[in-house]
Amino acid sequence: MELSKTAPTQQRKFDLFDFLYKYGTILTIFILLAVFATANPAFIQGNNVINILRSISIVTIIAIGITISLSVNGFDLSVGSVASLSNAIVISMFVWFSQNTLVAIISALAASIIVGLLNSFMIVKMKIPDMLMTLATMFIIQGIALTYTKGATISQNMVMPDGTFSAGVISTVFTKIGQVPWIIVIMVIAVVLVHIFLTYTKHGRYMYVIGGNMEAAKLSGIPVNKYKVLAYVLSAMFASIGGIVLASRVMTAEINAGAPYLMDSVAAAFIGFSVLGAGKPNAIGTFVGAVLIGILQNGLVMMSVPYYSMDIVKGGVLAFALGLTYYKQKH
Amino acid sequence: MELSKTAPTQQRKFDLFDFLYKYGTILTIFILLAVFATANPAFIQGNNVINILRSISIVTIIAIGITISLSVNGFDLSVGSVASLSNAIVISMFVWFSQNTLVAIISALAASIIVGLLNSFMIVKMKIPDMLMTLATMFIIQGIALTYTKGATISQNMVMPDGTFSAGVISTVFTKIGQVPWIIVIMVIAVVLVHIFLTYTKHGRYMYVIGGNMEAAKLSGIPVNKYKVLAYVLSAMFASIGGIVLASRVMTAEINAGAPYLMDSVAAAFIGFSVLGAGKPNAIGTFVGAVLIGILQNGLVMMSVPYYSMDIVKGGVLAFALGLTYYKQKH
Amino acid sequence: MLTEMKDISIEFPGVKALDHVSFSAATGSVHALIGANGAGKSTLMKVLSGAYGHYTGEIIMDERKVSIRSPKDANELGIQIVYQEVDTALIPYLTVGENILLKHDRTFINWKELHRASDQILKRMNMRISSKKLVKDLSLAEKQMVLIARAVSTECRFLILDEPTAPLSHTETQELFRIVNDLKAQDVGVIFISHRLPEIFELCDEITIMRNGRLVSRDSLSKISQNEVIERMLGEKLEEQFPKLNLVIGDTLLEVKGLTDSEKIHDINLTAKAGEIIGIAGLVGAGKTELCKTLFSSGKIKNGEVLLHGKKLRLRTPHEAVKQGIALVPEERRREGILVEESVSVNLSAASLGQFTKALGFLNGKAEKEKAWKIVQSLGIKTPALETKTKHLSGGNQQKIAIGKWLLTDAEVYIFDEPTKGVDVGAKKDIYELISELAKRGKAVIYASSELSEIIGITNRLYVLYDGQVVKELQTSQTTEEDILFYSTGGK
Amino acid sequence: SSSKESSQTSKANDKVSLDGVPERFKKTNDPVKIKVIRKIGGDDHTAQFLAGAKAEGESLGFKVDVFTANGDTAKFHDAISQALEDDYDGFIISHGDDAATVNDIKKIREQGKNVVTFDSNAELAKVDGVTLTSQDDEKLAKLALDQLVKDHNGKANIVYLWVDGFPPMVRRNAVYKETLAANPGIKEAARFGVAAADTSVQTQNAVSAMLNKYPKGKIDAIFATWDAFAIGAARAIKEAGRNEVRIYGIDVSNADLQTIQEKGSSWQYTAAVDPKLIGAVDMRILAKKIAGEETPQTYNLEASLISQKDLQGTENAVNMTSLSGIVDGWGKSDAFEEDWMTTLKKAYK
Ligand SMILES: Nc1ncnc2c1ncn2[C@@H]1O[C@H](COP(=O)(O)OP(=O)(O)OP(=O)(O)O)[C@@H](O)[C@H]1O
Ligand SMILES: Nc1ncnc2c1ncn2[C@@H]1O[C@H](COP(=O)(O)OP(=O)(O)OP(=O)(O)O)[C@@H](O)[C@H]1O
Ligand SMILES: [Mg+2]
Ligand SMILES: [Mg+2]
Repeated sequence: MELSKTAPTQQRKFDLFDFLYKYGTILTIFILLAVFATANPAFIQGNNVINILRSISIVTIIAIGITISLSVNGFDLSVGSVASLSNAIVISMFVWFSQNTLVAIISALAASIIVGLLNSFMIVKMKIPDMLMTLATMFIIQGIALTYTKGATISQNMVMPDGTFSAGVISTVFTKIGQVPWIIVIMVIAVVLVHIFLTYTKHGRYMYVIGGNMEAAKLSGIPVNKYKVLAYVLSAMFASIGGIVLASRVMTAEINAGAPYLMDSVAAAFIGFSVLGAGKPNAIGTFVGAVLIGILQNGLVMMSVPYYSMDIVKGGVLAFALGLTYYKQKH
Repeated sequence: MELSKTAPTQQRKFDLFDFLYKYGTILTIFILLAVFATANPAFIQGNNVINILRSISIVTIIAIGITISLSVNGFDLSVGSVASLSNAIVISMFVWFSQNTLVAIISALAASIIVGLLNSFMIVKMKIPDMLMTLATMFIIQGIALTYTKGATISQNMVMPDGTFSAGVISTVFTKIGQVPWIIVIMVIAVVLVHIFLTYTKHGRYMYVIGGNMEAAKLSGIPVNKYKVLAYVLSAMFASIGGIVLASRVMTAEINAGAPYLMDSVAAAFIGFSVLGAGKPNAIGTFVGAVLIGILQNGLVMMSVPYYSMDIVKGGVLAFALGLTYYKQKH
Repeated sequence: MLTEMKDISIEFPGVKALDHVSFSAATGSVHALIGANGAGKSTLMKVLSGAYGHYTGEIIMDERKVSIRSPKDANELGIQIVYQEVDTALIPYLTVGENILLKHDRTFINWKELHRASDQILKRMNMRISSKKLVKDLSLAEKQMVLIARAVSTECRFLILDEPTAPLSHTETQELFRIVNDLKAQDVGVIFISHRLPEIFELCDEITIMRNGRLVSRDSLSKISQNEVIERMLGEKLEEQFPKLNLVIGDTLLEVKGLTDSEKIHDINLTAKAGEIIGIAGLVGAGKTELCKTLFSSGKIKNGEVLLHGKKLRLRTPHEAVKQGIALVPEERRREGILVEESVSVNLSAASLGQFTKALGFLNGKAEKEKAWKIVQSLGIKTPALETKTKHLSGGNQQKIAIGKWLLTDAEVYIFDEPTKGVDVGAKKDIYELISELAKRGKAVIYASSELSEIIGITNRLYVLYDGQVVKELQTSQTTEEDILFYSTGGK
Repeated sequence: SSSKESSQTSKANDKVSLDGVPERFKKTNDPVKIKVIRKIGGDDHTAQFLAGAKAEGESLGFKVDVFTANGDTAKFHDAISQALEDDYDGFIISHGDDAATVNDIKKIREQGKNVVTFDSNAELAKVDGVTLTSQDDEKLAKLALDQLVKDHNGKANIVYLWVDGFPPMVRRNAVYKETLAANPGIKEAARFGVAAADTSVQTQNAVSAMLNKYPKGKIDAIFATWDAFAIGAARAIKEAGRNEVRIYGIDVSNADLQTIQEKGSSWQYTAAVDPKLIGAVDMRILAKKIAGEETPQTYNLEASLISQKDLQGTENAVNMTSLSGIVDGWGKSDAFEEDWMTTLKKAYK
């Protein structure tokens, strides 16, 4: 019998909604560029482009970490507080303990690894749902960062509890990190590395498998727990790098300095889902998401939109991009 | 087949982990009560109990709204900004427009219904993932609230932009809402009503069914979209009630006054999942979650824990309760 | 080489799923494992493949005691499994290629190579799916084939196939048998679970029968007859499978005119009378499911109309369809039919909650439980309690729940899309009887199935679908399986 | 014409002669453009400060753009970098207390643009041509604390509401420590303080708990270093009916005035500088800089003590504007008000 006619494969004709799903965000970016550049040609000049890239660097780095945790279908709410903690540790290493750059950076990263391990231990071994656990960790780390600095801002030459002045200085090598071009270079490296990691390595694939169907991953013999630990540790480490870059940029450690990055980073990572039709968390998409937010922010300031109305436009453009992307899309 | 006439109920022998899953949070509350009361007997005196209940009222009301959105497997991030907006509208109705209590409250609720409809329209019709959409709405509403108040605090007798003074006064009836006993009564009513709604009515059941498997719910003939709209509208309305109670309690409209309630409310609703072994969002659990947070906050102040370490304890206790609840629990 | 499982026992809350079961299978042969729904077949195989670690008893391979407590252990011993619930084993947002070659590659992925390799595997299986397609866009049959492709792509000594043919049509089933025979020739041991007895006799060498979590017997298939198998697995004789047809046909209830949707089906015309069971036959991908869903209005109607009692129906959402008296038992039960996290009674009442509602929308829990229990009994759903979550039930029992919930509603037209998939012979009979009971009560039934024997056995009249179009209407009593097959493959 | 916030520079009135006005301000077709960037936000002080600066600038015919980074330091620096690309004539930078602000402001100066800062990093004194303004935090703290000591005859158990991490708070704390050292009879019973978006409500809840811990007679007064603390404490005391506890605060807003004036309110005194005035004076200093006139390197705005008695003495509800009728010198300062500014204001009326 010649019965082997299975379903005919679907014809691919141009599909507007499919196109929008893939390119909706990028289209929005171009629309914004056009609008802002018309209003003020300085907007797309080199200097301002660098401004925009610099302004999204920290958000992007932290969002890249969130992307990794999202890839295993996790969600790390503690990134903001980890960034605060790292910021505090780095600056205190210089200012309080007169350490060198390497020690300062390693201390901050080490702390973040501990946080990542704590998170993943509780999530993997104690089976606590990730959002809940990282919410708890967020409070804990925020508290630790605050306690560590005694709720004060750390800066060079500050008054110590015993009344003396701190003697340490922030090394000039370290200050470079937060300046152009390095701040941009670090961001680009983070995006590219994580893109390669998630797309072209076994480990990245396993993470997506775990994120897509943990049961299936487990039943296929993928060491699910190991990868979850890895994801949370990496997520914390990127948050820490974000905090270190922030420290270098502002040269002080203010309380809860990392907290505002949570929302923007989450937004960037979420917007990234749909970029190029990936349909899953991905590094390039996250970067595009951050660019969208950065352009908006910069453009609105440039257009002198009142500060209190900025959020309306920001949310409106976000909704527009989302609408473009998801309208008519089946799930 | 040897099937009996009546439905057998499952055999239950005592299982420690099962017990902890159900009562872990409540156990934590009792441990905390014991610790705080030992440290300072005033902790469990009537006055302080009222203090605690008063302090959790707004969080609970907003968290109840989140619980409803969670029940259809949605997630409403815009509740904080809706509370801010309602706060601003209510106070401005009195102060700027000399309206009466009824008009003020209805205006605030009406605005929240519009937000809920907007959210659900975009989620249901445009198919935008809920977290993303409500993130966008969060920014938009925050911006609208800020623009509405021009970034200033609204209070009686304030200076208007044209240099005159506002003449309206906040009615004394309205001020009652934020005072004991009413503030507590409103919270209890909200909890009880939503508990009954979710547990004992068809509509609540449908919401849980939709939350469990939307596709199957749709194919069972449940009007999925209608219930999703309802869920987001209710969620916004409870946020609005929270904002109104806040307005009455503080008698001014500070900018972004509602924003901080998001995190605590989410935490309360999440903790509530496990209370009494529900395993899903539920009103009583949310209330218990809020009580846990409230007791902690109050007890720590009473124990004179430095404010900057409070978050550590708060997060630690949260982690402890979660650990008790989920440890050894299979999913 | 021999794999032996000795005295395996396992318990879940409220059920002793396996009770001292012994089982053995050899390489180079195909071993059938059979038993009624909930007998413990899947559980036993999950033990062998390492999915459950908390069993008692021992497993011996090659005369050496081995420890299988995790999927990794089983993989290392060369044991592969294709699970019954396909959705639990696939990653929807990854491509077919990634899903097939899930576990074997070096640290860096060569995408070209990956898709080339998986395309090759698919080609060897005569499958025409692109390796780059996302799994979430596949039909159930295609998903099943992807899983089989994944299993055969690995070097294995034992391959467990847990009801692989349930979603497959005749063609694909034959393809699968070819693959199984190839594997057998390569000295792989295949363990094959199915509720379709004829295929077991066609394919297998040996058979193990289970009942209620216990071993019943182990035989060579040449020494046992179909009837004996059924008797042993059910513990009783099975009479005639198909019930008597209802011959009291009433007026036309449902009329479909020129129905066309945006994707698959064109210009469908059909009618169904009260008391009549209408068959929809066709190959996989012919559009049976699309047609059923479009009638239930969860597809998008582009053209044409559907009339009930001569009145045009407004079909935009399933909610409207249900309100107007149409019920659908969907094909993909886990995704569409049941609420895995909810209890048996919540599932059973989900489509008819209005009946159990008092003033102000309050639920009447007692009435709900009573009705649900009645369904559990009449369908013989094997569950420890009404409160048990459906995800803990065996596959066949889940299917019964997907059907059972519609029996509580008062629809006029019932649409069944492959309702007996994964259901044991005994329960199949129950389902056929239920369906014929519906017909006797004057309902119109539409029955879509790719199993021709079912269509022949239960319907009064049938339509053959080919590539989304009705190519032939036949009176069941005047046709044969060969005829249907002829039209299904495009014969004119 | 972008939006309403970027000011529509009103046309200069031709009838007013611009004689004596510095050259830069005579170019009425090319108005002076000022950017005001403030790091902290979300409070009334910010709103009033920005409004004050904007109103003063516009009255001089400037185009004033304002921005607040809402506490996000990196965003604050982004805004400064971005503004440098634009053709602003001068900047008012508020609350740039981190080290990186020094670099930013050096860059602004390198471009030859003028800067006035408010409550910012003290290191800025080393940058040439910058004027550092601040509220006189020492004076503010001293006014409130001296009154507290005086009212209680040097003997009181007090609650201290303070949060670390902000330069003004650090300065206020220093005065507090000195006061405690100088008055051994003043004892701190408890302290609390968070800086969040809901500071006042959190303080309210915390003070409620404290009032329970310390029953009547155990505490006499509360020293609140920020009005968000004071207003929260005042509400808590009202709720608990414990108005024997007296509040001494710093800073004022319209809502604060209302609370202080309320009958039986426990908020006795608050020391404050008019935030609107700070914005206005900063703008004037900047205008002088653009005019090329001499400006001081630092300037402290005068603080006043507002007492409940004075407020309750009037019939009408008092607000930030009408406060001038009650507290001498409130909201008014002719500091740096030059004749040519008066001319400009007339011209742009
Ligand atoms: N995880 C679990 N939790 C609780 N009970 C379970 C679980 N898995 C299986 N069971 C129970 O064990 C029994 C055997 O189930 P199993 O899935 O092995 O049946 P089966 O023979 O494969 O049936 P079918 O032909 O329907 O697939 C059933 O009663 C089922 O309810
Ligand atoms: N979820 C889906 N997404 C995309 N295409 C689908 C989906 N489900 C089915 N299809 C495609 O639609 C076509 C018709 O499938 P349909 O399921 O209606 O056929 P069927 O006759 O019911 O076959 P089956 O025997 O598999 O149920 C097939 O080509 C199939 O590949
Ligand atoms: Mg099975
Ligand atoms: Mg089908």
